[in-house]
Amino acid sequence: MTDTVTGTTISPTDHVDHGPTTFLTKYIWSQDHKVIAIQYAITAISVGMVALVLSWLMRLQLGFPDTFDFIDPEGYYQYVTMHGMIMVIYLLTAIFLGGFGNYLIPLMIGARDMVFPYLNMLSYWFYLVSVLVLMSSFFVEGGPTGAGWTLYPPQSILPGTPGYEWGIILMLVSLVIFIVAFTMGGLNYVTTILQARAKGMTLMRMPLSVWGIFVATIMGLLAFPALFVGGVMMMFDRLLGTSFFMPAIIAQGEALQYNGGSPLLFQHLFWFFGHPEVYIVALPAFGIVSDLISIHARKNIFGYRMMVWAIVGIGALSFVVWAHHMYVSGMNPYFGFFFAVTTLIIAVPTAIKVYNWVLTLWRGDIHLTMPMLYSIAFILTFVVGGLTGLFLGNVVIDVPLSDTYFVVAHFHMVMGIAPILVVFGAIYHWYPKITGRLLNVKMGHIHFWVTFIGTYLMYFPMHYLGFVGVPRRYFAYEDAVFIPESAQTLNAFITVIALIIGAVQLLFIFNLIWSYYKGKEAGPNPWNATSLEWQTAETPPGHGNWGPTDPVVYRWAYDYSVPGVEEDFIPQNVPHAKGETHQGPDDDKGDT
Amino acid sequence: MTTQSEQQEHELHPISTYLKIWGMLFVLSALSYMVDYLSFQGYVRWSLILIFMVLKAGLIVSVFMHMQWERLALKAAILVPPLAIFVLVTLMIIEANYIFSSRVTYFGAG
Amino acid sequence: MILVIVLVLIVVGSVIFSFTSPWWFTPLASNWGAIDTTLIITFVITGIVFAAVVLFMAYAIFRYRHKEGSRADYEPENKKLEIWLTVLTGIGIIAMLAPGLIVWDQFITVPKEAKVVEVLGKQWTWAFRFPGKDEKLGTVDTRLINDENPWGLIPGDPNGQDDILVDDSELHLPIGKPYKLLLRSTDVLHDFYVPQFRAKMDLVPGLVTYFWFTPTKIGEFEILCAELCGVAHSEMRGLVVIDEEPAFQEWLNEHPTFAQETALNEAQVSEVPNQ
Amino acid sequence: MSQQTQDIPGSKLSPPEGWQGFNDDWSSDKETFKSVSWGKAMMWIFLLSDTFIFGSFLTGYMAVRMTTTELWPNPSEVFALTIAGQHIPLILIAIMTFVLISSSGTMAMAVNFAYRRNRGVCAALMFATAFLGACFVGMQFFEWSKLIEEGVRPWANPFGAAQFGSTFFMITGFHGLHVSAGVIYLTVVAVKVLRGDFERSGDYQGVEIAGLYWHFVDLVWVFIFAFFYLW
Ligand code: HEA
Ligand code: HEA
Ligand code: CUA
Ligand SMILES: [Cu+2]
Repeated sequence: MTDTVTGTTISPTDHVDHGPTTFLTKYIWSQDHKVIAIQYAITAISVGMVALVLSWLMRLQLGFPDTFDFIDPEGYYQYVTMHGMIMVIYLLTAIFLGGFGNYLIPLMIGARDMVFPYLNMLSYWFYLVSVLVLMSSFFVEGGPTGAGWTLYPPQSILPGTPGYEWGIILMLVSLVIFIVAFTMGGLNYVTTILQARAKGMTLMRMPLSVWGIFVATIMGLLAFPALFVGGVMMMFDRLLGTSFFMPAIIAQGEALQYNGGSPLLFQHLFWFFGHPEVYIVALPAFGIVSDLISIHARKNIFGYRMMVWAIVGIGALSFVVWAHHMYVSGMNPYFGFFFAVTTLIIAVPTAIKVYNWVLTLWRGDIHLTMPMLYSIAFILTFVVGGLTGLFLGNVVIDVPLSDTYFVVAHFHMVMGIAPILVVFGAIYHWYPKITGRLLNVKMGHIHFWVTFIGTYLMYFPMHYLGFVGVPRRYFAYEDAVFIPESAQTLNAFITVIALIIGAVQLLFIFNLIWSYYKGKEAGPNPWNATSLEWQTAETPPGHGNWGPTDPVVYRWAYDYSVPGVEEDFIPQNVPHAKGETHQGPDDDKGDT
Repeated sequence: MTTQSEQQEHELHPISTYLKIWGMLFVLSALSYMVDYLSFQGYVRWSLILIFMVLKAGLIVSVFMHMQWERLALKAAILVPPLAIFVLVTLMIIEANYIFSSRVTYFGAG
Repeated sequence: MILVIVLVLIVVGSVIFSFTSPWWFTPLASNWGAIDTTLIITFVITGIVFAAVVLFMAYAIFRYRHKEGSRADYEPENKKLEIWLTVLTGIGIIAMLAPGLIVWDQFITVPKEAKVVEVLGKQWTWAFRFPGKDEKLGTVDTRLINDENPWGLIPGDPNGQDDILVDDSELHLPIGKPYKLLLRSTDVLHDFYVPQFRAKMDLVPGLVTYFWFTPTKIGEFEILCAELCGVAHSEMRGLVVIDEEPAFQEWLNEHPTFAQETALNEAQVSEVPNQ
Repeated sequence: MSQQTQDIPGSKLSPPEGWQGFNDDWSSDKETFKSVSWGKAMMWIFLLSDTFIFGSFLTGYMAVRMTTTELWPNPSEVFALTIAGQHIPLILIAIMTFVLISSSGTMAMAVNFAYRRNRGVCAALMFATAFLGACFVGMQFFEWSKLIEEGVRPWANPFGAAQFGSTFFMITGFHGLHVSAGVIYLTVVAVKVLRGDFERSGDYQGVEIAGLYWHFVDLVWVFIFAFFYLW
C-alpha cells in the first residue's frame, strides 16, 4: 500500500521529533493526542460500565417488583439519575469528542497534533477529576442525587428527593468541572480543524467524521454555558439560599425562606443546553457512520455536500427547538406553535442524511464487515427513534405521551442504542490503526447480534407501554388499574433481555483485550480506506503522526471505485492522474 | 504562519486613532450616566440606554478588538452565533411576562 | 443474507405487532379524540416511511452485497433526486404538522362556557377547589398556607369565601361539561395526568398552569403524577369520578366552603382553653 | 511597514475582501482565518463561548427581575454615594466604568506599541492597564462591603426583591473574577514583554491576545452597566 503514498518521502526510522521517552511522559502525562484519546475512551467506557450496572438494577426493580429488597425508591431514583447523566455526558459526549475527536481530528486533517497539546492534556485530567467527583457522590451521606438527570428544581434541592444534602452539590460541581474540561478540549478541536489543516485539505474535503465532531464541538462550546449558568444559580439556591428558581414553598408542612423565583427558568436554561446536547452525541455518530458506510460499501458517500450542510443545519437549528421538552411544563402555551414548527423542520436535514446513507449502499459493493453491520443496525434503530421523535415533536401528540415510556423508548432508540452502535462499529474500524491488530470477528458477531436484536426487542415494545400510559420514573405501578397484567410480563421480558445484553458487553471488552495480544495483524490499511489516517508511515502512528514530511491532500475522502482506475480506492494524498475525468465535489480547488 | 508585513498593515494605526475612540467611549459613558442623573424614565430611558450601550460595544469590538480590520470569515464566525442568545432572550421576555401575569391574576400580588 | 432476512423480519414483525399488540391506548373518556386522530395520522405516515426505508435498505444489501469481481458505481451526487426527496419529506412533515397545530390551538383555547376547578398538588397528595356560587376562585398566597388554611386563600378576598374545598384526592366532575383545570403546586413540580383523558399538564410552584377538557364517560379514572417529585412520586395517585350532574351536585354540597371552614376553625380555637 | 499601506485595497498580494474573500477563506486549505495565529483564533472562540456564559447570566437576571412581583430596588438610589455632603446617584459605578474604559484605552495602545516593537512603552502601558484593573477590583470590593454593611445579602435585602442581591453578587462577582484573572494574565504577559520573550520568537500576537481578553471584560461591563445599573 505504501507505494501509493506520494508527496512525501517517508522512512519510518527518521523522525523529526522523537517525542517523550519515559513511561510517565508517554502514557500518563502525555500530550500526544492519540494517548489522550485512549485515556478519554478508557475512562468513558469504565464509567459507562457503572451506568450499565445501574440500568440492570433499575430493570430488576421494574421487571420483578417486590423481589429485590435492597432496591428502595430512594435507590431507584438515584440509579435512574446517575444512569442517565453518566450515559449522556460522561460516556457518550466524552467518548465521541474526547475519544474519537482527539484521535481522529489531527490524523484525518493531516496535522501533527492538536494546536495546544498541553491544554489538551489538562482537558483529560479535568475530565477525570469530574468523573471522580461524580463517583464520590455514591459514598457521601444521603448518596447521589435522585432528581432525574434533568435536575429540575425545586425538588432537586429539597428534602423528599434523595441526595438533596450532598449528592446534588457534588453533581453540580462535577458538571462544572466537566464543562471546564470540555471547553479546554473543545477550543483545541475547533482551532485545530480551522487553522491547522494539511496543504490541500479544504473544509469540503474533510471526511464527514471530522465534520460531525467539528459541529458537535462548536455546539458544545455554545450550549454548555447555559448548563454552567443554570448549575451555578442552582448551587447558590442550595448553598446561599438565593431564590433564582425557588418561589415561595411549603415543603412537607414547613415554610421555606425562598420567594419569587421561577422554576421554569431553570428548565429553559437546561434545555437550551439539553437539546443541543442530544445532538452533540448524535452528530459525531452521523459523521462516523457516513464514513463507515462509504468505506465498507466501497462507494463514495452520496451527496457529500448535502451531508455537510445537513450537519451544519441540524447544528444551527438545534438551538431554537429546546422547549419541545417543555410542551407540558406549563410554559406559555403559545410557544407550542413555534417549537413544534422548528422541531419538525429539523426532520428535513436529518431525513436527507438517512436517505444519503441508504443511497450510498445502493449500487455499492457492500462488504458485510463488522463496521458495516453496526452501521446498518444504526440506520434502522435511528430511523425508528427519529420517527418516534416526530410524534413527540408534534406538540399535541406529546401531551398524552410526554413523561411516559414512549419517551423512554424514543430516546433509548435514538440515543441509547443508535450512537452506541456507531461507537462499536467505529472501534472495530479504527482498532487496527490504534493497535495494529484486528478485533476477533467471531466474538464480534455474537456481540453484534445479541446487542442489535436484543435492544430492538427491548425498546420496540416499550413504545406500546407508553401508549397505554405507563409513566416514566415510576418505582412501581402494579396497583394502577388501567395498566393490564400483561404489561408486567413485558417488563420482566425486557429485564431478562437487558441482562443478557449487558453480559454480552463483557464479551466485547474481553475481545478488546484479547485481540490486543492475539488479534490478526492488520497492516497499515486493512480496509483500503482513502482518508489520511490510514496513510501514516507507521501503524500505530508515531509521535508527530507523519514522520518527516507533512502529507499533501489532492482530493476528497471518498474516491472509491473511481471508473478507469484499477484499485477501487484512491487515497486523499494521491495526486490526480493525467486524464482522470471523474471528480469529487471539491476537486478543482486547493491543490497548487 | 503569519508574515510580519501583513501584520503591520493591520496593526499600525496611529496612536491618535485609539485616543479618539477612547475619548468617544468617555463621552458615551458620560452620556449614559446622564440618562440616570437626569432621571429620564420609561421608553426614552430604555432606548437611550440601549443606544449608548450598542455604540460603546460597537466601538470596543470594532476598533479596540480590531474586528474592523479582520476578514469577513472571522467577523461572521464570531458575530453570527450570538443570534442564538437573542432568540433565548426574546422568548424569555415573553415567558417572564406570561408568568408575571399569571402571578398577578391568581396570587393577588402586584 | 441473514442480515437481509432479519431486516425484513423486523419490518414485518413490527407491523404485525402494531396491529395485534395487547398494549394500546386506554379507551378514550374525554373530548380529545382529535389528539388520537393526529396521532394515528402520524403513526401511519411514519410507519410507511419506516417500512419503505428499511425494506429499501434490505433490498440494496441483498442486491449489492459483495461478490467476486463486483464493483461499486461512482456517483457523487444527484441533484434532482435529492431535491425530490427533500420535497417529499417536506410534504410528509406538513401532513403531520398541520393537523397537530390545529388541534393544539383547540387544546390551549378554553371555551367561554368552561367552568373552572383548581387542582392543588403537594408532596404527595392531591386536593381540589371549586369556585362556589360566584364562579370565581379567590386569590391565594403560598406563604399563608398552614393547617387552618391548607389552600393559602387570602382571607380578605371576597371571591374566596364561597370556594368549596375538597381535601381527599378524589375529584368529581359532571359529564359533558367543559372544565378548565387550574393547576397549582405548593412545593415541587407535579403533573396531573389521567391517561383516559389524554391530557396532562405540569403543576409548577409559583405559577398557575391550566388545561381544559370535557369528560365524556361516566366512571372512575385514576390520576397519576407524571413529573418526578421525590421518593413517593409513583404513589401520588388520585381519582377523578365522572358523575351525572345531580350526583355531582350532591357530592359537591357535602364539602365545606372556605367561610364555613374558617368559622369552624375559629370555633375550635375558642373552645381550646387559654394557655 | 509604513502606515499608508493599510489604505491600498486589493494589492496583488492581499487576498480578496468582502464576500468573495469570505468564500475563498472558508473554502481554502490549511487555515480558515487567514494570518490569524492559533492562539488568537482560540481566544476568539473562547470569548464566543464566554459570551454565551454572560448572555445566560444576564438572561437569567432579566427573567427573575421580570417575574418577581416584589418591588425591584432602584439601583440609582442603592448605588448612590454621599460625597462631601452631596448625594450623587450611581457615582461609584460611573467612576468604575471610566476606570475600566481607560484601561481598555491603555491596553489598545499597548498592543499598538507591541507591534511597533517598542517594548518599554508597551510594557508600561500594560502595567498601567493591570493597575487600572486592580483599581476596578478594589472599588468593587468597596462597593460590595458597602452593600453588605447596608444589609444586602444574596438571599435578601432591605430594599425589595431578594433577587436583586442574588443577581448583583452573582453577576458582578463573576465579572470581578474575570477582571482579577485578567490582571494576573496581563502582568505575566507584560513581564514577558519586558524580558524580550516575544522579541526572540519575533511575534507579538501574545500581547494582542491578552488585549482581546481584556477588551472583552470591558465589553461585558458595558452590558452589565446598561442592564443592571441603569435599567
Ligand atoms: C441522540 C439523541 C436524540 C436525537 C437525535 C433526538 C431526535 C429527535 N427528538 Fe428526541 N430526545 C432525546 C434524544 C434525542 N432525540 C432524549 C434524551 C430525550 C428525553 C430527555 C428526557 O426528558 O429525559 C428526548 C425527548 C424528546 C422530546 C420530548 C418528549 C417529552 O419529554 O415529552 C421530543 C419532543 O419533541 C423529541 C423530539 C425529537 C425529534 C423530533 C427528533 C428529530 O431530530 C428526529 C429526526 C429523525 C427522523 C425524522 C428520522 C429519519 C427521517 C426519515 C427516515 C425521513 C422520513 C420522514 C418523514 C417523511 C417525516 N425528543
Ligand atoms: C446513551 C444513553 C443511554 C444508554 C446507552 C442507556 C442504556 C440503557 N438504559 Fe437508559 N436512560 C438514559 C440513557 C441511556 N440509557 C437516560 C438519559 C435516561 C433518563 C434518566 C432520567 O429519567 O432521569 C434513561 C432511563 C432509563 C430507564 C427509565 C427509568 C425510569 O424512567 O424509571 C430505563 C428503564 O428500563 C433504562 C434502561 C436502560 C437499559 C436497560 C440500558 C442498556 O442496558 C441497554 C443495553 C446497553 C447497551 C447495548 C450498550 C451498553 C454499552 C455501554 C454502557 C458502554 C460500554 C461501551 C463500550 C464497551 C464501548 N434507562
Ligand atoms: Cu407528584 Cu410526581
Ligand atoms: Cu430535544
